[in-house]
Amino acid sequence: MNALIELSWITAKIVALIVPLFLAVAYMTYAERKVISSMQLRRGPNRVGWHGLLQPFADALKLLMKEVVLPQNANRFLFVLAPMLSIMPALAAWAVLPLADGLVIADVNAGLLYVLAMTSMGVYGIILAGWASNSKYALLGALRAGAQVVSYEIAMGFALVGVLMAAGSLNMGEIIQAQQGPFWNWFWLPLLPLFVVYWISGVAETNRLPFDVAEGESEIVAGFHVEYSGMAFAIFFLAEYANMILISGLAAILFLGGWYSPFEGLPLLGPLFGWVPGLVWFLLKVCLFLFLYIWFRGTFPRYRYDQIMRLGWKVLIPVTVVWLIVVAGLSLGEVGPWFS
Amino acid sequence: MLGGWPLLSLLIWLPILGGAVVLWTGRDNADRARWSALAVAGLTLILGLVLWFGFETGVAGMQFVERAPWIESFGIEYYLGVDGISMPLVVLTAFSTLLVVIAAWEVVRYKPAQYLAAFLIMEGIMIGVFSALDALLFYVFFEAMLIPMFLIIGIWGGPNRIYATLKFFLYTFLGSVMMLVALIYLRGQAGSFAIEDFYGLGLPFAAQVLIFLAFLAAFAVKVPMFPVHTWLPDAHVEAPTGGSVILAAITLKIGGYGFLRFSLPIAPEASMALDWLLIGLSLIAVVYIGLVAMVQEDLKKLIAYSSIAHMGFVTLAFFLIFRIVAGEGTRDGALLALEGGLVQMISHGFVSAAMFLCVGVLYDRMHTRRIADYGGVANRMPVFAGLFVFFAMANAGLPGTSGFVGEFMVILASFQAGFWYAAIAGLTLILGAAYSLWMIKRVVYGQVRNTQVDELRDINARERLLLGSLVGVVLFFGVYPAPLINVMAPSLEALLGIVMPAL
Amino acid sequence: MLALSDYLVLSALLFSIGMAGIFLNRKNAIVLLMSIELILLAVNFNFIAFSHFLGDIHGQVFVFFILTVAAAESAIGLAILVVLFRNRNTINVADLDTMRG
Amino acid sequence: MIESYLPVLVFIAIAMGIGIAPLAAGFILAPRRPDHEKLSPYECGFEAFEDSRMQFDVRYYLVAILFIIFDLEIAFLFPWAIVLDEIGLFGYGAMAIFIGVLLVGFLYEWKKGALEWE
Amino acid sequence: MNFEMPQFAMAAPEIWLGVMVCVVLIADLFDRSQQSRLAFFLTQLTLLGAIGLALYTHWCVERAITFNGMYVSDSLAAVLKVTVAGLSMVTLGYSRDYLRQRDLLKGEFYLLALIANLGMFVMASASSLLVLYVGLEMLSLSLYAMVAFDRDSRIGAEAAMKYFVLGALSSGMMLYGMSMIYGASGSLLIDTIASHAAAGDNLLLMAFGMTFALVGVAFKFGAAPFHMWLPDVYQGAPTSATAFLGTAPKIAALALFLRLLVDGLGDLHDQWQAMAVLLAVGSLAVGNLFALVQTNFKRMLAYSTISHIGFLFLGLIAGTPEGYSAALFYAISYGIMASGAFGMIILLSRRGFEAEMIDDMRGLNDRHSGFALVMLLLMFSMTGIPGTVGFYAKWLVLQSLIDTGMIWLAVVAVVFAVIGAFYYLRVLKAVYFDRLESPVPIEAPAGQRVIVALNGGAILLLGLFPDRLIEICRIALGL
Repeated sequence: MNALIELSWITAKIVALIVPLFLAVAYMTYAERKVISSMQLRRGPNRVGWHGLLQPFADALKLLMKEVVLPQNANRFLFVLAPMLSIMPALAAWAVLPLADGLVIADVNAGLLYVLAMTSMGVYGIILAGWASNSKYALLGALRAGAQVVSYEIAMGFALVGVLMAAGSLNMGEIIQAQQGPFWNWFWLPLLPLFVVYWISGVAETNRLPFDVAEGESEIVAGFHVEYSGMAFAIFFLAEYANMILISGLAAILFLGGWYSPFEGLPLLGPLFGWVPGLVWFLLKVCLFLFLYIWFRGTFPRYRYDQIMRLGWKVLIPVTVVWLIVVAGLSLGEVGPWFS
Repeated sequence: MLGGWPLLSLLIWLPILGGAVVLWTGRDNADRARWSALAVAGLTLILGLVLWFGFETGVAGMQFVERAPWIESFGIEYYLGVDGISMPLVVLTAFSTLLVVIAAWEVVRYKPAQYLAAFLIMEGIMIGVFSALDALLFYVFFEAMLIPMFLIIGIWGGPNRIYATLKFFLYTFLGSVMMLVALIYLRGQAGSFAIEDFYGLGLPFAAQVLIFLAFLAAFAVKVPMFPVHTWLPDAHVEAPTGGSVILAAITLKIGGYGFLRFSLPIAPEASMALDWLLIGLSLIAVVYIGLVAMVQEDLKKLIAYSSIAHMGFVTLAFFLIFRIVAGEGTRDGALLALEGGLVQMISHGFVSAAMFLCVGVLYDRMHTRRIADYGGVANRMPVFAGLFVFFAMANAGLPGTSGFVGEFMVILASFQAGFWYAAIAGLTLILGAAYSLWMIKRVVYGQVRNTQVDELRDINARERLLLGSLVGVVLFFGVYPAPLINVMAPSLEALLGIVMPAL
Repeated sequence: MLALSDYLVLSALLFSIGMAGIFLNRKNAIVLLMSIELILLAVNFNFIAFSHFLGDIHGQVFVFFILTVAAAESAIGLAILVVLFRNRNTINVADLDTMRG
Repeated sequence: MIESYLPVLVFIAIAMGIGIAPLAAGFILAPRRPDHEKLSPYECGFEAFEDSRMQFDVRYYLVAILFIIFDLEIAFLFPWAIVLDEIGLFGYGAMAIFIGVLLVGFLYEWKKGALEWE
Repeated sequence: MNFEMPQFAMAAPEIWLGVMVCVVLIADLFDRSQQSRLAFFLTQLTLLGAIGLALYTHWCVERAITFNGMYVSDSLAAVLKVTVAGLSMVTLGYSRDYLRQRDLLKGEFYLLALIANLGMFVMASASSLLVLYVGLEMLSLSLYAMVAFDRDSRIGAEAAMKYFVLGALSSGMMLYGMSMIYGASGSLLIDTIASHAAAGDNLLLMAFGMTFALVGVAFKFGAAPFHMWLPDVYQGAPTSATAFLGTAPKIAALALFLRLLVDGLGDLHDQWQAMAVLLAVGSLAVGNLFALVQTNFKRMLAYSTISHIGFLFLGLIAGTPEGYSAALFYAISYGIMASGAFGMIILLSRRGFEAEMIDDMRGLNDRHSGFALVMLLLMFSMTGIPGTVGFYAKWLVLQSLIDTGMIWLAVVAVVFAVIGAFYYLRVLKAVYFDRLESPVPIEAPAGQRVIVALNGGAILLLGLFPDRLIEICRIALGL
């Protein structure tokens, strides 16, 4: 009986997290269109609802009513499984992300490891989708995307090692607590190269512009999910945006001090902003990164595939490895407020 | 005495290293190979004669002993020495090898350096077999003999040489590895590999039987005894002349030597209990193989079967001692049998070598060994015919030749075991005479039936020297065997003391 | 709570499946690679279970090494597979029978 | 310890459900009128020339292999990074050697052109 | 957490090898010449240095354990390492020309050999299941790659695939066994395992693990019935790779056996003895009987290897230090013989022609009597004829068997040795008895001729004076 109650309580918490998350995803699409359009001096969606605010729901409804095509010769089981594999990790990773001090669904010790495991799983969805659809474009896109994701995952992993060294824990909460203090206490400063690498890798991981050759419309139509339609496509779409939010959240937690106010502990500004709850700070930081995503899309031209791979292997990985050694040295020397 | 000189080591290693030198220097120059081989073989024979004359007659124990650690972890020694049993065999080896070198002079044209080197190495190894007093050292030499012989038959042999070689190799190898197992077991019991330590261990009867059988496997193949004799006719037929000479003159003797050195003294009780087996097989060899020899169409095969019969006679002598003692109960009878056997071995070494050389002489001219192809050789080769007839007589045991001495002694001794033993043993004289003389009749006498025979030329100086020297030796020991018997008697007596201590 | 034997049985099952995969599979060489991974997984399972129940950390350290080696192994396995395919245009296990005797 | 992972498990289950539910909804609500043209794979308007499970560039294998290796290095780095403070200079040296070897391998790949693309 | 600082000096050979692997790799990267000359000489130099270091650090020193009990330094390690590196030097020396003629002469070959050596070194000094495993895999992975080194060879790829799958399978089985042993003893350290085994703790589990471990080891050895991979791999791999993997890794497999089943589970000897007897007799039977019908020399050598492994196992079966030292002696002498045999194949091969059939040996005596002589020595040594080192190898094994009262096994062994003689003689028959119409003289580079001569000389010399080597093997086993 007790277990049942506990289970329902957990479920409730999860639902309480997922529902806003979905809303965020929905409005992320809206925000993206709006921001991009204003960057391009257009107006963006403005028909459905006030300033087009209901646009995401309209899109969802439309996709819901579209036929889900199962292409001939496709491996039906894998074809259906792929989108699920794609969105599941993007959501499940949130289980260990603390939104504010103590506001976390599962405060596990190996939190970062879990996150890494979950984000790594995303590639299965991509590969399976490309393989199962029995289409050249899909396969090519899947391979490209797969190779790209795994390549950048290495750089990302190295970057995370830097964070671990600084924090000395895998627990997300403790990682944030290790950054307690004003914004120069956060890890982005000592780990600046790693931070940059992490962020670039994050963008590449989510196959976003300027690294979106995998689904480059002009080259291979839509990459691995070219054969998907209706809700199946919608899930991939959701997964992509959920992943973006996840990456942004992680960036905020790992490098920008999570729920801490940038003025934490400062004599004047600290108390001034003391009333703002941690959750808000966290969300603000996430929004910052999400905006970066959109900004990138609006600004940068698409990379060529060989350039992407070169950047990942020949620039990011060496940079991270070298910086890891430096960080380890700093850590041993207990330099600054970050390593103590 | 030649106190400080490691005479036996010299006898072993001089030909082996000399063989290597011949191999090296004579690669492109056949003459150089022949002369250097002759020098090495001659020098070795001189050393052998030094050994003979330096040997103290009337002493039973080992002489010229050399003893040095070899494989220390297992107490294995480089332990050499000769007694009256082995010393004549060493000299015989040196003598035969010199004959082979001379016999090969112009005849062997394919890779003469390798041919001569193989024989020289073979010589060293065989001398090693006879003089090794450490069982493992003995085994090493015993097996190493296979290598040169394998090559000699396989490279310079006749058309069917490959079959013959493999048969020869595998028979002997199988026999000898069994012996290795026995030797290792004995070492476990005795604590060392010295052969003398194996004597008088008082092993349980079952163990003795197994050991005896293991030795039998090795030596019976070498001798060879019926029914494992079948490799010998094949090997002889296919081997080049020199190979046949060495096979008949020396390697067969190693089997007999092994019985004396190992089987009898190490497993006396088993020997006694199983003497029926050995005697039976020997009698079969004497009678059945003698009969087989008569019907041979091939000269070499005939001589090969004759060798088997003669060696059967030798083993008969060795294992008859128990019956002799049981019959008449005298030690002298047993000693006579052993002496006769050993004399027969040495005599056969000369005679069979001579026979094969004779066949070689014919073969070099006619390139056939079929008896039917010959006939009337005496007309064209009178000197050769005389010598051939002489050796055939010696083979048959004509009084005055060395062949007679041994056979007579053994038959004399076998009377003490029982009349029938003697009677059957005596058959060897009759059968020997029968096949030898019939062969002579068909080959040497009669009408010339073959145009090739018409073109034969008599033997040259080299061949005369070869066969003449053998005539000398055979006659010498036939008339005056005393030095030989005097040399071996004390050692054989000592051996008898180990085999039958109760006497 | 699960007993040690439960883990061992599961691991034995995995191990057997891996073995069966190697010996029964006649079609696809990739399956062989996967079977090998499965065997290593079974071993890892064993090590972790023992490590946990013995309270000894070394078993888990071993698992780390096995993982690494497994990665290197599959890397080489894949490389060999590529070479094989390049040469024969098939990765059918039953076709690997050029050499006999 | 283990119990704290229960929410994670539940979360994964729910996330899977979320992955499946819309699809199910799509199958139920959306019309289904398949025909041959619709089901044939997308090929710029042509009939498919060949099987789509085609051979692809071996470089993808290479990337996969390299990824496996490097990813495991990270697996080693993780625990090391956490306890770096405790294992001190020895741990630092050990990992420096480890990474040094890794860099040698990396250099090898680089020189051999394993990282080139086109 | 406190660390006991390991004594790095003790692991000097491994450290040297490890450093040199990196150096050779980088040097080869920047070596512009086509022949990988630099890599070759550096590799030989490295191995030479490793031999020196192994002797200096391990030979006749007090048995010492460091790296938290995971690394052992004793005379056995010295002997194993020196042999391994020495054999590697010889086989690499042989293979240079062969590789060049087949456009395979790349630095990677030497690099793989070096890494394999490092693995074998690690195994030789392993005192922990973990270290043993890591060393083994370093070796195995390098060997897989070496077998597949000729990328355009169809049978090479097939051989590599088979080798890989079965090799990985055997590793898996051994690991499974190791995990059981770990579970039974609660430790990965060989010494601790040994004490638990002696005390009879968890005997069932321990024996269970031991069985799997033994099977794994047998796989690595290629002992029947786990020999399936061996003939194909020997035949399919480039001969230079075959030469390498046919020699040094056998020593390593012995190291594996000695460290795992003797040092660790020596007290379970009664349990594994029966299995080892089956392996030994099976290997003798399978190896010898199948070798009889082979026409491919490499394949014949493969089956002959199996039979030799059977003999080697006989030494291990005895379960006495004498037996182990006999097995060690056997492994070393086998290594010398096998490297020579493969060296001969390499010597006789030319560009575009593999002299791998027994018929290709025909008339060798006419073509080059020196090589023929070496071949003679090799074959007689493998047969076990006295005067060559192969005899003492067999003799020592028989000695240990008979001393422990297993006479029937000794008899079985010698019977199979006689059967084995038959196929070795077939080779000699081709070499000496078959004559060619027009023998083509063999041209071999001077360096290779020297190695061949040394190889044959070693067989003869050790055949006449085996005392030193026997003594070394006995010291290594603490006798």
